[in-house]
Amino acid sequence: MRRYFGRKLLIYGLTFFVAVTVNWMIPRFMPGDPVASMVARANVTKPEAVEAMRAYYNNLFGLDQPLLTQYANFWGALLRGDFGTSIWLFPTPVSQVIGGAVPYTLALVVPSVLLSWVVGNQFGAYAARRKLLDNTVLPVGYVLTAMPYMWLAVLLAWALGVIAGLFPVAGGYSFSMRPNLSWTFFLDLLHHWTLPFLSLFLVALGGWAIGMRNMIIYELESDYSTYLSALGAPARLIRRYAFRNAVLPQITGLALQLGVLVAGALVTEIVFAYPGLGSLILKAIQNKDFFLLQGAFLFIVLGVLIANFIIDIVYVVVDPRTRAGMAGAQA
Amino acid sequence: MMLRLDHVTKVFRIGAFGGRTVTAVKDVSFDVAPGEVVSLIGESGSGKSTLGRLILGLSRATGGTITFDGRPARAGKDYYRDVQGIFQDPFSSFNPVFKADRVFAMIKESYHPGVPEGEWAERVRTALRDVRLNPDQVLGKFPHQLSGGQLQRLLIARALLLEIRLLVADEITSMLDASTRIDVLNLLAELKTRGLGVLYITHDLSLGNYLAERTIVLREGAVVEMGPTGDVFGDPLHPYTRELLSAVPRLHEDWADAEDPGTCLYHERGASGGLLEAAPGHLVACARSKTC
Amino acid sequence: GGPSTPTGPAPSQGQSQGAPADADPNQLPRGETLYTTGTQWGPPANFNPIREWDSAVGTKGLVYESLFHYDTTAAKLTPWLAESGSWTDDTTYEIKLRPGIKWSDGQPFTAKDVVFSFELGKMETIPYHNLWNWLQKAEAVDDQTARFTFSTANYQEWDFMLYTRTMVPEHIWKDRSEKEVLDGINENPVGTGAYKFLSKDQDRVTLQRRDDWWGKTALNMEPKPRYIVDIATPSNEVAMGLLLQKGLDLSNNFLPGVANLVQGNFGLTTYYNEPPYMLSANTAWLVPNTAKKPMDDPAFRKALASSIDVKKIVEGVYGNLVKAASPTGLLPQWDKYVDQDVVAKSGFAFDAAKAKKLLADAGYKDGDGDGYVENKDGSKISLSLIVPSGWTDWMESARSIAASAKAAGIQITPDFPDFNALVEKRGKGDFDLVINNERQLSNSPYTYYEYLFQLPIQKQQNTVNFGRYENKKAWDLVQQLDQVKTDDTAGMQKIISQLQQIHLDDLPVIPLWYNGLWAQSSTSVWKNWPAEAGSAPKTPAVMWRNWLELGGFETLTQIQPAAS
Amino acid sequence: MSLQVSELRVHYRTLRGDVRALDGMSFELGDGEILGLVGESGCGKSTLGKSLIRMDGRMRHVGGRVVLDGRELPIADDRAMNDFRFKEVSLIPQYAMSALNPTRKIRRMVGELLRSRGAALDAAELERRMDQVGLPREVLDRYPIELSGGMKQRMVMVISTLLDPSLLIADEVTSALDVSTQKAVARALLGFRDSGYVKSMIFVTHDIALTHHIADTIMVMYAGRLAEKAPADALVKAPRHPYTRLLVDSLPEVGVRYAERRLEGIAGSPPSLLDPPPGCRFRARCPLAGDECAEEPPVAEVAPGHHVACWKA
Amino acid sequence: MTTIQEAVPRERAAVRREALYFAVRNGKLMTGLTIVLALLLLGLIGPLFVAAAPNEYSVKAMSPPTGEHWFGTTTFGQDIFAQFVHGLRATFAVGVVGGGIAAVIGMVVGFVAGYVGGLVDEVLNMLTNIVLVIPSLAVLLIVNAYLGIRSVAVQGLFIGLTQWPWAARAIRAQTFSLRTREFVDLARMSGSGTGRIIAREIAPNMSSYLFMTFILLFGGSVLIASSLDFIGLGPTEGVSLGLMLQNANQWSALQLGMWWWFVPPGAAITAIVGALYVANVGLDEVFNPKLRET
Ligand SMILES: Nc1ncnc2c1ncn2[C@@H]1O[C@H](COP(=O)(O)OP(=O)(O)OP(=O)(O)O)[C@@H](O)[C@H]1O
Ligand SMILES: Nc1ncnc2c1ncn2[C@@H]1O[C@H](COP(=O)(O)OP(=O)(O)OP(=O)(O)O)[C@@H](O)[C@H]1O
Ligand SMILES: [Mg+2]
Ligand SMILES: [Mg+2]
Ligand code: NI
Repeated sequence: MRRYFGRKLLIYGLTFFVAVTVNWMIPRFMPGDPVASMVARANVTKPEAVEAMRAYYNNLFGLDQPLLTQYANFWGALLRGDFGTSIWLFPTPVSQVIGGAVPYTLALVVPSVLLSWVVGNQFGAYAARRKLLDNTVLPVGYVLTAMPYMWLAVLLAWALGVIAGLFPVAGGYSFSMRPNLSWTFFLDLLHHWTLPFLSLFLVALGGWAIGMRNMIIYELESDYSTYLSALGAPARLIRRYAFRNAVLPQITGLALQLGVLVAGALVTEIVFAYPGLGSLILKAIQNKDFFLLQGAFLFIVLGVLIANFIIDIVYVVVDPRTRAGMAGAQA
Repeated sequence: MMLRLDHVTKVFRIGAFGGRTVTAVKDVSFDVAPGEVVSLIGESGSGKSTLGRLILGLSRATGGTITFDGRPARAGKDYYRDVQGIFQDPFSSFNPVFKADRVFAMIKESYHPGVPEGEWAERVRTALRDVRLNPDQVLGKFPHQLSGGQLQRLLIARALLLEIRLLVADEITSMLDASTRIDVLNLLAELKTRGLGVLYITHDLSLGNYLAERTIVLREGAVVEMGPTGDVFGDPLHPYTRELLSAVPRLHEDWADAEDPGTCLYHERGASGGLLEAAPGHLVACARSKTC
Repeated sequence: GGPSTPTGPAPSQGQSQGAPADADPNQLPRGETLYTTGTQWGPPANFNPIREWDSAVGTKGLVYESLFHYDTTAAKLTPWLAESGSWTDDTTYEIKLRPGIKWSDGQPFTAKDVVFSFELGKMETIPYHNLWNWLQKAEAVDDQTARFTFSTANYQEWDFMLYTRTMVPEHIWKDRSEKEVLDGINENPVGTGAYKFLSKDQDRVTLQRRDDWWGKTALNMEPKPRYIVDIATPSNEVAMGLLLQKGLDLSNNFLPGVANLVQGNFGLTTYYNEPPYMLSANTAWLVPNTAKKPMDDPAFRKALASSIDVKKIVEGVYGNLVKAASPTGLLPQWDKYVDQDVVAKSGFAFDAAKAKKLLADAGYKDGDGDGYVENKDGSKISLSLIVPSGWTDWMESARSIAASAKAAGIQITPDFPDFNALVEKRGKGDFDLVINNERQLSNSPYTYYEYLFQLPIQKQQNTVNFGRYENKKAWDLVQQLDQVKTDDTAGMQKIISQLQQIHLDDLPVIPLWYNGLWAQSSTSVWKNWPAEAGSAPKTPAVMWRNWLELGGFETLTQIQPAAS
Repeated sequence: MSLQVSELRVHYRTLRGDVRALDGMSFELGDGEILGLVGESGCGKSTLGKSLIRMDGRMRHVGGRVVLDGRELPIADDRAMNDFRFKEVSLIPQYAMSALNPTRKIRRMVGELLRSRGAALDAAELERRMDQVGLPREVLDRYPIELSGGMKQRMVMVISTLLDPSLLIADEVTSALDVSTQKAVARALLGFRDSGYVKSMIFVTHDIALTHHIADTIMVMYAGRLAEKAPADALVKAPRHPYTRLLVDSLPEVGVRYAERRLEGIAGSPPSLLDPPPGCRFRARCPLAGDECAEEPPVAEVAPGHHVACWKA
Repeated sequence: MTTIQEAVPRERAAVRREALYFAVRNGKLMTGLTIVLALLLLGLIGPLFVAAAPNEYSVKAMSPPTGEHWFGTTTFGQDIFAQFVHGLRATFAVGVVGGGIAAVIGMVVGFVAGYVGGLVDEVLNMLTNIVLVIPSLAVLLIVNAYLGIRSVAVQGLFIGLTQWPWAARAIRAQTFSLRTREFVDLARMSGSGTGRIIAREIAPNMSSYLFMTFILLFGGSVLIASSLDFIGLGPTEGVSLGLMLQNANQWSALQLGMWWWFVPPGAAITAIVGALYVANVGLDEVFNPKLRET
């Protein structure tokens, strides 16, 4: 057990290391100069002032030091939770910019991931039960997963937002609100959250449903199911077992899909102007705010890694097979 | 001696980064002469297949040496010209997506690239007839279209095409019907008369007994008893051998329970760790090797 | 929910004023709130008025104020914090402040604050640092009087300074380091303005009216919205969606196709109710790199200018939301400075045939029959026109330019590097053609000509004269223009006329169209938006940075709740 | 008579037509009797076993009846069969290694299974039976994956017989085990019969020697039909059907050596069940075959309890 | 294992024929394939028949679908049908390039790790895991942002470079189980080297599996590409369905009631990817006898 987690931690550690290194490398080895764009945006005319500013920013971002020192500093800063300073939102520290956006993204991603997982699995298990459902409901699942996130999002925003006027199309809460602890505010948050959530939820739902359906079909064909039905166990029990056993691989699937779902969330946020990381990243890209981009990237990586680790733990807790596998494991 | 194993040990590393080890074969030494059938007997997991694979060069020994004609046995074209193996499951020995006779084409490609097609085809047919197969019935078919016995014999024919001198037969009859099984056994026995050495791996004692000059009993990777087949079966010295023998269902006898080994028979005679020659050529290990 | 940092004093202060609808301080009353968007694209970054280019909406103009405003219609400075200002001699300017103005923390606003604010420019990295190249001394004569002594009196530029520089409180700023002044967030801004920040969040800032604002009595003005919420929409289409949902009152975004909505019954108004719908805000220029062949040849540049079918861009790309630029490129607001004679004589217009002829006359011929002309020495001409990737309207425009140039025989390939790369290339002069519109409407065409002709050419041209056009005479004229008194219209006209002649003869940059002062307003909650027709205000309706002094603030004082 | 099977025909539907895996099987099984079922691979042994308890999707009941303890088994009716499963007929499947839900501890699984069949779990009884097959009690609190093959095999055995079924079908339960475990499992089966946990048993295998040890009667099948059925000793010592004879002759025994006595196999292979030839199905391989074998031989009782389907018997 | 034997037909090439038999009768496979092929065909031959260049302005801007402009025109008067057929091409290209590259890397890594095992496997496995947990869109965002992708091919390349891990994982697992099959040892004893065994013994055995992997990677690439296009990190030249979506969105097509601009590209992406997924399930049923019945 300890070995298993040790190994996992090693992999996650390495992943993080690689991610950070790549992240550090890209802006330094790619064409384009972040400082140049920064200077260009300040309306400075006189060449001396330009040079002064350039030197100032170079120093600020540590770009005037030897590469290795920069790399070491980068890690040092990172460990202090310092992601640098945003260029676009200068002089706000990147960590603060991201910190403001993260709650929104989490509020969007976590429920949609978990709910779509739960509902999708139920849905898939249900579809696997009956031929009729399988052939009618499941195609809907396929269509849903195949939809580009933003396409569905825009359609929803247009249909339910602009045309039907049921939901707001932008913002994290009403622009007339100030955050406070009240039902009105909470409902308002929910109201704004609904559409982005729905578009994420629907697309992910289809994927889980399909996955579950296939898993369940395999499980229902498996030996223990056959044995149980030979002993006359009711279909209810067999399905319950099949469902439980099919859900387990879906947990791993959850870990694998996390990155994709986060990506979907980013795109969806952009469509709904939801003030999360997605909107931030889009702007960071458009404004060449590499520090913000890096910070957001690291944050996402870290988030996904942590989520993965949690899933790993959950998985070990719920599936006895992994525990045995850990002891005996073939390479 | 054609094949010689000297204190062969195989340790598998398992688990993450090889954290734990399993000793599958422990200090095994024996040899196989041309024209001799040696049977290797033991319960599941006793290391029989591992030994077979070591001899075939499909995995590397952790300790000890395996030599063939005095040269170290190492996987490679030359080695496989002399030594071939056949495995337990004839169905998985053939790639299901290709026709079964591709196994012949593969050896032609590697070992007889110069032979003209016509001549090669003739050689194949001869080899098939040698293993008592009708070439027309088996050539050009997919593995699933052939019976287990047919497939098993195709593999033997394949080995014959190489004019091999040692065959490692790993449980080659366990998937076969009683009647087909005996056909294959008979074929092996015939080949032996042509000077082929055979290492016959099985857990079915009656089969080993039917075929082999010498028998080696393995347990947990180590040799427990070995000697001429008649001696080992007729006068099993080691309690484990006796237990095995007693567990074999026999048509005309009832199961008898093996008696408790009681005290160690050979400990005082110095068999601790090694093997003791109880009778000429009949070696036996200490009965409680772990505690002795 | 998202974090929110209320800034400024507690909201209870508003309550004490006895204003209505205070039942729920967390819910802004719709009828008293103005929702705007189009300036801020992300979370508010700072409240630092020195950072005029990225501070939160309203930092400058609503919270911090300048000495004067500039009235674009009347083309004159309007006294604001200053009661008056005048040149006491050729190199001395004296400002009288209005009495009784207080900072929002209750401290009086005095001439010492004015002097302090200008002296901040002595720091090297402050954007108006170069003011001190010709300003010698700033001093507070008394509490209400500030005196400026110049080594060279650049009247035009000084007027510009007067309405663009914000006044900051010395008592709060005096201990700030250079880094803090330039890069500080200025978390709790203390200004003289009519609004204070109430809260901020990822996608918005909320401003609340100060009911003790000095202007109420001194100017007899009061901005109507009690609250202003500026929404950071990440993209234009979101703004359009909000506008259609009537959740937004004023959108300062470029909303393609908005003409349809104005015509249709959506409750949207724009300044004009027919093309171009918007006032003009700046000129989009095609900048040829005059350091490169064949763009170094004025004849070629003129042929290029004639080859571009701007009308097609105006109609096709912008759906008539913009106006084609005059050959001088001067904004319509500066019409009086255009010397029509010069334009008539030397102006250009789209004429493919003429472009061909000009090319032929200048010796550019299509020798190899590929449909494109070659250089005089026979080498191929293949120009790339760069615009930033993602700027869709410009990308479309660039394609259109390439197409019409092709008809005249000039080979242009549109290229869309990312903005950063483009800035770098543009600065280094590593380009053939680029589109640019960085100069806004101002008090004087001087700022335009400075942009066109500034010398000397540096290794990096970061903000002006990207085409690296060298004409000493022109630059001398620009400097002369700077030193003409701003009320001397004739004097200005005389110099500008000469500059126009040079511009049209040489065409160092080719004006294309006037970008709109994008302002789409919804009449569902607020009415009396600026419009050309009737008695409606004529001020610009924008929240853009630096535009509140140009009439944006005045607009706020003139709109009316639709309910009344 | 606890089980009577008459003229049972069960086919597999396939693309090329029906595979006649059971083509008119008739036999009887007495109370307390263990019937060893042997025969070449593919002759229909498993099909018979499955027919008696649960047919899979491709199987089709074409004809014949099955009567257990005087009641007819509705073998074609999956729902109606449910009343009999586990309680009257039970099964130890060939795949016992994977027959247990891998994610449930065994105690819990057994409890849930029993409850779903309306029975309560008698823990004492369960433990008693486990003792009988030599399974330690803590096995109940383990996951299946933590058991060895033989343990799983025995655990399934205990589970399958918990409701004391009248008929137990054990399909190749020992094939995958090594000799010592094989012996233990086979003995446990005998013990179950002797303790009365099951009344009668069909023990499917292809190992005649093993069958001989535990079965009272041995039935030999050939190509979907009964070839011979006789008391175990009689069948081994005095087989009447030529196929049985050849089969028994081809068994190597400890002590039989090639050098001394060469055993012979049976030439040829069984006919395809897709379209089996008329008449005796062993005809093509039979050394004794004559003209009359073109007719299908009836099952004749040549001695008490000894049934043979051969003209030459 | 042996039981199936008898039932399986005894003719030559029966496996393939049987697969084909089930394939043509599998509604899912056929529907999926028909949709994909129809769109592919449209993308392939459409551009030959559409006179208008995709980005050319025509006279009639913002026109709803008419006989002249089947899918209507954009704000600038570009013919949407012309964009659509060209866009299909680009989208298929991204799918093929991205899916292809990912499949190739996935196969190489999966095969080598699964076959060679040991330390090589450990290292490759770790690499796979690392790439797997790094959210690929985030990487693509960063890389694209810095690179400024110019072409469909480069876009496909980068998508391919980040998409492979799960394929590698799946293939590794499959290889792992195939490696222990005895025909692999037999091939070794016939003198085949590692590369040859992988290429000629293992890969053919999982051809259907590899094909299905490719299908899934293809679909994934198309979706990722459309997301990138939408964010504005797509190819800067030419048209793709994702770019059409981005443009339609940026120019507020839906708000202005121009559904004909926004709907077709998204619907086509959904159709392509969805049809591929459906076909994939169909394929699964064809190749996996267990799933065929009931
Ligand atoms: N590749 C491997 N990795 C790790 N352990 C292995 C490997 N191969 C075999 N072993 C272990 O080595 C021991 C001997 O296995 P081997 O297959 O040689 O037994 P066997 O005698 O052939 O058994 P059987 O009769 O079941 O075939 C077993 O404990 C097995 O788990
Ligand atoms: N699902 C199936 N579909 C089609 N034919 C089948 C199926 N299962 C079995 N058969 C065929 O039915 C016949 C009888 O099969 P069965 O499994 O009963 O044989 P068996 O005697 O149990 O063989 P074995 O000893 O190999 O288990 C065989 O010819 C087999 O090919
Ligand atoms: Mg083995
Ligand atoms: Mg069977
Ligand atoms: Ni001893």
